[in-house]
Amino acid sequence: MSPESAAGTTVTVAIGAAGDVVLARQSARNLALDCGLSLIDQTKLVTAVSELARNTLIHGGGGGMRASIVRDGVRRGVSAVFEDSGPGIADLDLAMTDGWTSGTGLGLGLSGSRRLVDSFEIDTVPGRGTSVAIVKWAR
Amino acid sequence: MSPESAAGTTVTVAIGAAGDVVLARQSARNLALDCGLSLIDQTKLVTAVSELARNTLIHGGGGGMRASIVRDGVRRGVSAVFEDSGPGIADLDLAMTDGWTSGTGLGLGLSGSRRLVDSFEIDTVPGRGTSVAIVKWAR
Amino acid sequence: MSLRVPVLRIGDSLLVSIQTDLDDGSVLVLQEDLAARVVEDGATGVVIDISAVEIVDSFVGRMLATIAAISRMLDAETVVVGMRPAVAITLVELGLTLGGVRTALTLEKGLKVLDDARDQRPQGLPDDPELR
Amino acid sequence: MSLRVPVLRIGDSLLVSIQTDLDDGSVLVLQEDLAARVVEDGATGVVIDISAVEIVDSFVGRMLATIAAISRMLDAETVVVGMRPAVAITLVELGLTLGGVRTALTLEKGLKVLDDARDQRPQGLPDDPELR
Ligand SMILES: Nc1ncnc2c1ncn2[C@@H]1O[C@H](COP(=O)(O)OP(=O)(O)O)[C@@H](O)[C@H]1O
Ligand SMILES: Nc1ncnc2c1ncn2[C@@H]1O[C@H](COP(=O)(O)OP(=O)(O)O)[C@@H](O)[C@H]1O
Repeated sequence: MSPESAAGTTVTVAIGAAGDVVLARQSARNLALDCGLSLIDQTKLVTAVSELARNTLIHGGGGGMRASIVRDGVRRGVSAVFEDSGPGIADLDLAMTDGWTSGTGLGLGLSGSRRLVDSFEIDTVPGRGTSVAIVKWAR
Repeated sequence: MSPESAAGTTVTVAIGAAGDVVLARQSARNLALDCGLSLIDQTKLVTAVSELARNTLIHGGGGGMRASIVRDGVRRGVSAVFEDSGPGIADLDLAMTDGWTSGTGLGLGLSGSRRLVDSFEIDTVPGRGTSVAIVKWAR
Repeated sequence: MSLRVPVLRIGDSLLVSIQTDLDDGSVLVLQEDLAARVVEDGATGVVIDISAVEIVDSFVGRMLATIAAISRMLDAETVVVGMRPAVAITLVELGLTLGGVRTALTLEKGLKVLDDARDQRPQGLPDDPELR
Repeated sequence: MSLRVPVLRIGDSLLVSIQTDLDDGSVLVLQEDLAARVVEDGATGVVIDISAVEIVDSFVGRMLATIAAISRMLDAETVVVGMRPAVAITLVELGLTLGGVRTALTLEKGLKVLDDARDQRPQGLPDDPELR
């Protein structure tokens, strides 16, 4: 378990190339382990992180992820926030629809990762950028 | 047949955890039996109660169900009212659409349970809460 | 508070019989237990007996469809047996048709479905698993 | 920076075992390598071992479906082996069911599936390559 990702610490990953998506996955996985997420919850979290980090890179034109262990009373969880200064999303309802893609993906990144986590918040301004914040709580 | 659920009595179930949804189902089932609902009507009523109790918990942030046997002339039926002080529903038409969900459900709870009962009334104020009242009459 | 539903083994298949009114948490645990057991036991079939189940709402309905889809990816076939007529009628009215889920009237028939599927395995596996 | 995943040969089949967390570029390279090798080697089967893979996201999921579809067009059958239960559960929740992809629990079982398919070849080729 990496000490950098202990409770309270924030891990930052700059997302500018395909390899950074791998780094984002690995950082999220370390935090999930430290936080005591079950194997299934780890898998769900890391999968969601992979989808969102790829979106930051491909659709957002690059950006970053900040991830940390968070608490809510006695519950512990992993939070990850993705931010970019890309084109933003004009029609969010459409973008959140299963199977809808403006590009060549499967259109499951946003809708699917929302199903995989406990909290999913998206904030986007056309022409300014997009931020997506997720939390997965340990059960 | 439980005496608590005899005609005229009101059963109240506080809905604050997953187990309370089970209690709500069981209370509705007892009333349906007392009231003489057919097996199919019992099944429809209890299924609707399950959907609405889960909505009270998940979307309404908790609340309660009041259920009782009601009369209308010679007809007898089971009434159940679900109430919460949650976020309310901003776009009710959308929420009542088959398959529409703001979360991770199938989006069939409201639209489907409306089809399962004889009377379905929903009252919601954004920021204040939601109340849903249903009745299933014995045939 | 959650109950754990036992997963039994019959030959190459796993059998789950739902006997109590499960809360949502227990339903999710069952889903995970079954996926783990399919792999551990190398099971080729899963039978879910719902003959004692009085209602199937959208949450449990989705669990059945999800178990079928997960098992299929783990190379096992799922059959739901014993659905009561009132439950079937209610599910359709609710709007769930469980398109991707195989059903059989009885446990015996369900096991037979799995046996037949096993005999034909090489030819081609059923595909097109849709969640609804 | 991209890693090249080695493609091994066992009899008439090609075997790929994904052992590291691949970036998207490496995933695409693997897809191309496999297509080329199916033709060069005249392979009739492809086994993709994902037992070491901790997550399959929509990109990798699509790669698996695409390899299966491409191989089929080149007259080879693909089997994905060793999917972890947590991966299967997550994929279904993500919305991917990999309908057109054959799976088996272990490498041995996967090779067996290909052997059986080979025995039946003259009868007709499997078709209907669906991406999801
Ligand atoms: N960070 C982002 N910046 C701009 N647009 C985005 C971003 N993330 C998602 N989108 C838009 O939402 C659509 C749906 O995203 P998603 O569900 O992840 O599917 P996919 O990535 O396969 O297209 C994308 O095709 C894109 O148009
Ligand atoms: N009690 C409630 N309080 C607030 N919102 C609700 C409530 N019940 C339903 N909703 C809203 O209506 C939507 C549709 O509800 P429903 O048809 O039951 O589907 P689901 O529960 O699967 O999302 C929900 O996703 C939610 O946004």
